[in-house]
Amino acid sequence: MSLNEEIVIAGFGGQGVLSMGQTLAYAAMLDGKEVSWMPSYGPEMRGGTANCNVIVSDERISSPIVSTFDTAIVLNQPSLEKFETAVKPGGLLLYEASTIVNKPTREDIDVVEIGAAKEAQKLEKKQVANMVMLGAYLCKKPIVNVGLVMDALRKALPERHHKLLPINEQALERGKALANGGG
Amino acid sequence: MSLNEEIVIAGFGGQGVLSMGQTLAYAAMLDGKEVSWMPSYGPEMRGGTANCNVIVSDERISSPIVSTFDTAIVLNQPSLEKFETAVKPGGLLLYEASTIVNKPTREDIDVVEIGAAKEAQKLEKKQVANMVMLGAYLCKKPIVNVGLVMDALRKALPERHHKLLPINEQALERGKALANGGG
Amino acid sequence: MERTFIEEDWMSKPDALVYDNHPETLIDRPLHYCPGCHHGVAHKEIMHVVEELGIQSEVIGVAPVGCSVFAYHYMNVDMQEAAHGRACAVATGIKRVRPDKTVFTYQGDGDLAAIGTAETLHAVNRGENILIIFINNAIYGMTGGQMAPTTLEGMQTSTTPYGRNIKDIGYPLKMTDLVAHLPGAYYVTRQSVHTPNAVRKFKKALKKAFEYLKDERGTCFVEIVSNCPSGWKMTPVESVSYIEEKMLPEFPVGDLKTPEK
Amino acid sequence: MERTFIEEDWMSKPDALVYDNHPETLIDRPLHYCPGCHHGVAHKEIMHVVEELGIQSEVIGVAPVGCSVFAYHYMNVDMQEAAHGRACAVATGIKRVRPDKTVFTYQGDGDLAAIGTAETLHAVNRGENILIIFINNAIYGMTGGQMAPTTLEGMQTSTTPYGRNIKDIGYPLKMTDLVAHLPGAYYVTRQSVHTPNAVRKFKKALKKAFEYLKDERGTCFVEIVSNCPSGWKMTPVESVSYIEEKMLPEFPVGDLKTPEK
Amino acid sequence: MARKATVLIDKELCKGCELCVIACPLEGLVLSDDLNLKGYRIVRLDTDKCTGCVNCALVCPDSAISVFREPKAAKPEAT
Amino acid sequence: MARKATVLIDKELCKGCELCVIACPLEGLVLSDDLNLKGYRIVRLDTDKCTGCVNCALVCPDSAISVFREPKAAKPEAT
Amino acid sequence: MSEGNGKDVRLMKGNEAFAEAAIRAGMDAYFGYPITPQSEALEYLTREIPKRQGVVVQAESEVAAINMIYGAAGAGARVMTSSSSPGVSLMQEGISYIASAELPCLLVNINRGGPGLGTIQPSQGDYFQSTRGGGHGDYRTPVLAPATVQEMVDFVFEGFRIAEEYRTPTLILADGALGQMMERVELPPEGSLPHEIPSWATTGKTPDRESNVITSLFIEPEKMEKVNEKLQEKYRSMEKEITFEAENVEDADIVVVAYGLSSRISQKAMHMAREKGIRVGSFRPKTLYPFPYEALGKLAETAKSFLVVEMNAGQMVEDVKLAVNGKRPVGFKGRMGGMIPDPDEILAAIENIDN
Amino acid sequence: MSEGNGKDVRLMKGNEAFAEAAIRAGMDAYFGYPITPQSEALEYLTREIPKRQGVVVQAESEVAAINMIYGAAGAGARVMTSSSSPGVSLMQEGISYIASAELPCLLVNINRGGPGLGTIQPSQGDYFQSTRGGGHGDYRTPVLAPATVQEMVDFVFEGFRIAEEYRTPTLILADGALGQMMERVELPPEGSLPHEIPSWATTGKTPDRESNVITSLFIEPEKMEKVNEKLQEKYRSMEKEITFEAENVEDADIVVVAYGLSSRISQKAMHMAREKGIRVGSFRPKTLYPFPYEALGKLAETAKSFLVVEMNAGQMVEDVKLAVNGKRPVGFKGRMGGMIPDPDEILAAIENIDN
Ligand SMILES: Cc1ncc(C[n+]2csc(CCOP(=O)(O)OP(=O)(O)O)c2C)c(N)n1
Ligand SMILES: Cc1ncc(C[n+]2csc(CCOP(=O)(O)OP(=O)(O)O)c2C)c(N)n1
Ligand code: SF4
Ligand code: SF4
Ligand code: SF4
Ligand code: SF4
Ligand code: SF4
Ligand code: SF4
Ligand SMILES: [Mg+2]
Ligand SMILES: [Mg+2]
Repeated sequence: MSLNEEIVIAGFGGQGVLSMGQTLAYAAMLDGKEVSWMPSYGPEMRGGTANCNVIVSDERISSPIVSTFDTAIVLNQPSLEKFETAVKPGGLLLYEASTIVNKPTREDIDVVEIGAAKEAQKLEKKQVANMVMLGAYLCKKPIVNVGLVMDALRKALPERHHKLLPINEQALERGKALANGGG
Repeated sequence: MSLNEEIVIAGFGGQGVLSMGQTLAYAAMLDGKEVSWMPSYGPEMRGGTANCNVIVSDERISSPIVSTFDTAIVLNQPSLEKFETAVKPGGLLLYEASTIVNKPTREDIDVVEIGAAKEAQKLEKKQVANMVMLGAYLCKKPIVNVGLVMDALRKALPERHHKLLPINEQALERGKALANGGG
Repeated sequence: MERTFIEEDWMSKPDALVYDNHPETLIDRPLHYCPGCHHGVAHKEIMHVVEELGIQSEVIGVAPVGCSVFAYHYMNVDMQEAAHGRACAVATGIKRVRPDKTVFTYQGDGDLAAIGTAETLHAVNRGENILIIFINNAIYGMTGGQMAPTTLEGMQTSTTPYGRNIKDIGYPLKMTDLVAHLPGAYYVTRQSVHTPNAVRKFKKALKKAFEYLKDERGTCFVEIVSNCPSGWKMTPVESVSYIEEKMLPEFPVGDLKTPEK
Repeated sequence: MERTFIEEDWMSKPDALVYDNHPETLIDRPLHYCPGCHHGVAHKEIMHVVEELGIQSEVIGVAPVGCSVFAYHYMNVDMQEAAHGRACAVATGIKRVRPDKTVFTYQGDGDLAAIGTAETLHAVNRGENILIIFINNAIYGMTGGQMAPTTLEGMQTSTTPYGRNIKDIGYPLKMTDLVAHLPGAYYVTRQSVHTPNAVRKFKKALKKAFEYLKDERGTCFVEIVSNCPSGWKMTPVESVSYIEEKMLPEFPVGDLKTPEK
Repeated sequence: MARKATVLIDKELCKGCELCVIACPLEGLVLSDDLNLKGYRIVRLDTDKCTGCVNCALVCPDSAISVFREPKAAKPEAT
Repeated sequence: MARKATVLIDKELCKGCELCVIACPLEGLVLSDDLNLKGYRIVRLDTDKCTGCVNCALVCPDSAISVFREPKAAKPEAT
Repeated sequence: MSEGNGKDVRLMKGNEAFAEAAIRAGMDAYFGYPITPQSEALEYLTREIPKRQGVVVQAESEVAAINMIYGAAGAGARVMTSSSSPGVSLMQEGISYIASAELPCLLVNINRGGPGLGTIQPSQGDYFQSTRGGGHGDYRTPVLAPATVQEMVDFVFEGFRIAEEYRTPTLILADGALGQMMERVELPPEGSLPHEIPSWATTGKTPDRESNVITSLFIEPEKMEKVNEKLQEKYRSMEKEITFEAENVEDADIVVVAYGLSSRISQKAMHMAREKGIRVGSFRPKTLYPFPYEALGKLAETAKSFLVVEMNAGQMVEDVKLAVNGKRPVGFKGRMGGMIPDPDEILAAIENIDN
Repeated sequence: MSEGNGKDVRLMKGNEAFAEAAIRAGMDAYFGYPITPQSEALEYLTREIPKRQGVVVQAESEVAAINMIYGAAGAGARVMTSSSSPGVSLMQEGISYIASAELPCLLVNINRGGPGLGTIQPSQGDYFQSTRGGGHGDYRTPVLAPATVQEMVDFVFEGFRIAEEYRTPTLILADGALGQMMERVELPPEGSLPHEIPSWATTGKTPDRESNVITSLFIEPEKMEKVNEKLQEKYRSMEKEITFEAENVEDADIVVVAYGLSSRISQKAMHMAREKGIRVGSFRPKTLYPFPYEALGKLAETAKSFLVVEMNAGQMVEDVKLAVNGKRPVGFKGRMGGMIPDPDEILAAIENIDN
């Protein structure tokens, strides 16, 4: 079956939601896939939330905006409320443990809690929580391998930030482990 | 034959060109005729010249702007230059004596010189030169009678100016006389 | 809502509530602004003043295009949403046909001082009997933090990534000063809302402005030096210091024109 | 043309012509203006200054919408005809891509001070290195004598048939004063051309303005208090007295801002 | 000792901006670790000494704070 | 006596506005009864005393006036 | 200047006539900016309104004027502005806002020759702008096209009625000649068009109602789509306002389609052609939007061909083609940039088809 | 962010992609004003241009921006501005001036949902404004409608070429999604589009030539008519620039006609329909003006019906009807106000026709 994965990543502005999506899309592009990345934009950002749609596909992508998703990665409560119902039956919902007060309730989808923020704190770099999350996602849905994600980061980050590559790689790996039930 | 008279009246801004046309149109309207009056407008006015087209007709008038005329009444040299050629063969050209340096040359039309300014000076009211001219025109082409012109003036002039009606009437009569070869 | 919860006996007494966070003039609805944004402070205190003056039914407000585009979601008075920059023209239209009403605009610096420059200055020059509230955060908040005419020299924004360069793109525009020079302006003041006392002074000035409007002797104009934590890329607390240290020296608070002068 | 006719022997000597009515920079073509209109005086003397400074090939002019819309029929320099009110934006566009050229606008009071208010003030606020020549005749000449923002109190125009009523429609707008308050303005002056000496002073000021432009330190702005015999419904001679008695008290001539100050 | 004044903070309105925190002369407000439904950490009153000065409420952008002060004993009504 | 200075008025450019008339310190310009082709009454120089002060030319809106002045005898050229 | 036979008959300029009509139609306010060839309207109103009733303000620009209109209309007043082509272009954003906020108002465009500064002579070059909504988004404005000074008067009443009935900006599109020319007009009595302040208007929130809000912002696309559906529904319901004038069409081989001034000239050409034995009819849409597609489509069953006459490059031709829907050929005769066709050249175009 | 295989391949946002393309196409100057959803273009340029070449100015408004464009284009520079719907409405007067003065420039409209302030979500509601000249007078602008971020790049080059070849303002019309989304793009090398300062530009009058004048004012209607004739002639000559993309049309019973984002979605629906055995083809105009009337008209000979899909109330429908000229029915499926149709609903519309 040909690949067509539609993902939403949602959270607060500062949580690296948009760059997580870009990194994923870039990695998949390097893998020769068709990709699109589409941010939410506009006044709803004022409240401090942000989200993006990422589509990775073997075929030409028609619309970059979709309303139901194969995967939702949510990093705060309002995003959970908004997107829990938008996951297709049988789909995947990953959420950040520390920000969710009322847990998801759907039972027809795969729900995984990830303590990405905590894990990032352990790594003493809270900015990489998004990479922990991405690692966890790629564990659940290995649509692109971590090596390409690192290639993508290498190309996306300005030279002067390349010293951060190792910690990002660590974060990705920790995420994978967490999702695997490890860590 | 049904009446369809197309007239241009042209001169300097202060010469009463536009109101002469309006008075004629108004009088004809009172007579039950179809009428239109159309001024030239725009930057060409800057040079100080002004003109208007008047159409008096038994039929519905199609365009208020025409390019050839049954009659041209011209009150200064540039207007003569502009409109002499626009008079239809067999048409009428009336011009003000005192302002024309180079006389009209066409021979296929009826050319009449009127000393309207001088006549108005005699009446000690130089503003009525246009009525002298109108009188002269109506002598040549009695498309409406002078009584109706006076009615038109009465209605067009604000009450406080009605004291000027007699001198206007005199001017009209003098014009008629001048055009008749009298005066 | 927790606020109906009574912790002490005396709290249920009628006079106990000394600061009611939701006066009748303020619609009870969460604001869409970023955390710590001064738009919220301004909205709330404007509506407190309307409440205190008892003029809710007289007031017609005009919202701008800017982050405060939804001001009418919060302000419980009749309002019109103007096109970007045209609030003063819209207010003119309203005031001319409803001369007995109290008409105000609420406009950001992009709205009032960039695209709306002509409408603002001409409304004031005509001496329209309206109140213009100008919330100056030195940036385009709504569209993502671009330079405004009031952006400070050297300030980084999304369209001055290397800092506002005076030589290239000019100077922070002092609209309020220009307005004060116009004879149509009746009362012109600049205030801020970054500290409790600043808020108190702002309220006082605003109340005066509403009252002066009744004189029908020209335009009242109240600038609020304000923040935009998101556009400034600061925490709200940092933004308060920035106001104190950078904004106020460039835009000093105080009355620029009073009817007495 | 009669002017090639020599009446006295000495007239053919090279230095004899002390005022050449048609310098190379002025296209030899009758002007379309009404008799006695100061646009003609301004055009002619601007071009004399360009001639004297020898900058014809450097200059790019911007004509407005107003009676002087055809300025390029007379001024023998490259020119662009701007939309009504937008000459300063057009000039900005030109100057930014041709920074080595001398760019000026020539605009009436309707053009510059009504519809073009924002473009004018923002060009100055950006400190565009352009020269703005503002010909203020307190009326819309082109469209038939309507009120302009600069129309004097009580003045009758075709849209203030009972005289300009301050209470209703506001005050004569002093754009030049506003401009002088902006830090982007480098040299700001108000002149007139209603007497020979006024013309001399205007020329001097204009020459300074062109020279200051070379400093590339901001906008130069020259207002010319001017007439409109047709719109004012006066003879040209009467209009000169009106300038002296009514216009100049409201719009006094002199420098408002000089680089030295 | 009973409190003389207090503030009520509407948890769901608070966005944790801390403008009230820096406005309280007593440093009586603190950012808690509690999250509200929007995911914001919220502020709580951490003093019994609140004077009801309303500083915090004045600067709160989100109208999250109401302030209560014990009314003075009512003067005996004039008959 | 030969004139020391004079003005030439381009008849077809003149619009008879009389701005030059009021500008001439000698009152040396007058509106004539002559009409030009546009129908304007035109101005003419009515004095031999014209000083070539250029006042009239400066204020003429229609660039109708050029001014001539007898050049001073040329200084002998330095060799 | 009345005829004195009971009726109020005058010889009036189109621009003054529509201004006078507006006063008589109970206009509360006019906001405008001078531009040739329609400045007489503002001039007339500044002269008359102080003696009668209402508000008149000379705005600092057309952009300001249209936004004053928005404000005053939102406050429930009966309002009008007028301008000419370049000025109307500047109003496009504002008109889109007014359409979206569903405010009633009357706009008059005395069309001059474009594009750009162009000329100030009569033109019909703004047909597309007027009928397709020159601003952004899916809105339309009803467009009335008078052909006589009398209709300049009548359509003001009609325009206000439509504007208020449908809560929509409504446009009168006439060319410069209709603004400048004087013709006989009969004026309706003052106050013959009743007007109440609508309940949705911003007049101050009283305790008995929620606050009234005038806005065109519906940030969720789902809501904005609803707004659009409502607008489209409204535009469909306007079809009953379609009016036109058909003459000699029953037996016509050739139907000349024209509006405004060019329809008058076309009618003359029709009569000339009839005299020569050519069976020509004339069809004049009075409403350009909504356009009389159906009526014209029916004519395609009897007529052999159509000739569109416009003072532009052939803009209404598209509507006529849409109406005729390929059934018959549609020809075009036009003049541009301020030129007015004369009956002879239209006749020639007719004869050209006939041969 | 290049792929490192010699080609310059990146993952880019549409707004940044067209900005980068402009720099590479040798743009001399950009003047613009922020508006969602296209502000990233100005942001990108203020970041990049100081490091590369050219001029970038944040104007005080869209009105100022378009007139700066006029000035800079008149001085012979290669210039561009971009905006979104309300901002573009404000530019209509200026665009009419630029068209009339025959100045080349590139305008980008990242269309959002209208009318009025509307939403900031993707829309195609500005089709009429773009293709019919929302400003006054008889002008048109070539309109290019990209469907991918790659085309956002390619059409910048194409747009500048057309603008300069025909001396005309040229428009890229894309919806908000194309501005906001990231896709793979391959960037052409810098400096691949040569540019000389044209001889008509205002660059200072040298003794060897008359003064150059840029104007749109031709006060005599006879002259203005000539100007218009020249413009119309030019527009006719642009027909050779018509481009479109047709897929599966040879045997199609139903041809889906769509442009931009909605064409991508329509193509998906076409494939879904083909799988169900319905013979559907897709036709995508890349140039909306000039419109591929002829090519589409030819399809009317083989296809049985047409379905137009737009993110508006059905504006291109008129052009498709004009092309099909009554030969076949033309249906419409649209979403409005910022809503994007999904392939399923288009498929349903197709099936609806098929039954
Ligand atoms: C005609 C037009 N141009 C541009 C925009 C986009 N826009 C929306 S708000 C805004 C500026 C907001 O800045 P400001 O007025 O300072 O308000 P703030 O958000 O900072 O409170 C802009 C440019 C628009 N909506 N309409
Ligand atoms: C957008 C637009 N609005 C209005 C006009 C009409 N118009 C032409 S010139 C002018 C005003 C002229 O007055 P001013 O600028 O003072 O110049 P003056 O003629 O007095 O020299 C106006 C309103 C126009 N051409 N374009
Ligand atoms: S973007 Fe700035 S102005 Fe807008 S809500 Fe956020 S903080 Fe306030
Ligand atoms: S109308 Fe006035 S400004 Fe225009 S040319 Fe005549 S006198 Fe001069
Ligand atoms: S009312 Fe005053 S003392 Fe009490 S918490 Fe607020 S700021 Fe502190
Ligand atoms: S100021 Fe208001 S929103 Fe901010 S932390 Fe305090 S209570 Fe919460
Ligand atoms: S040059 Fe001087 S003196 Fe001679 S005519 Fe002119 S103004 Fe008079
Ligand atoms: S100033 Fe010039 S135009 Fe006027 S009267 Fe004198 S010469 Fe003639
Ligand atoms: Mg701001
Ligand atoms: Mg003027």
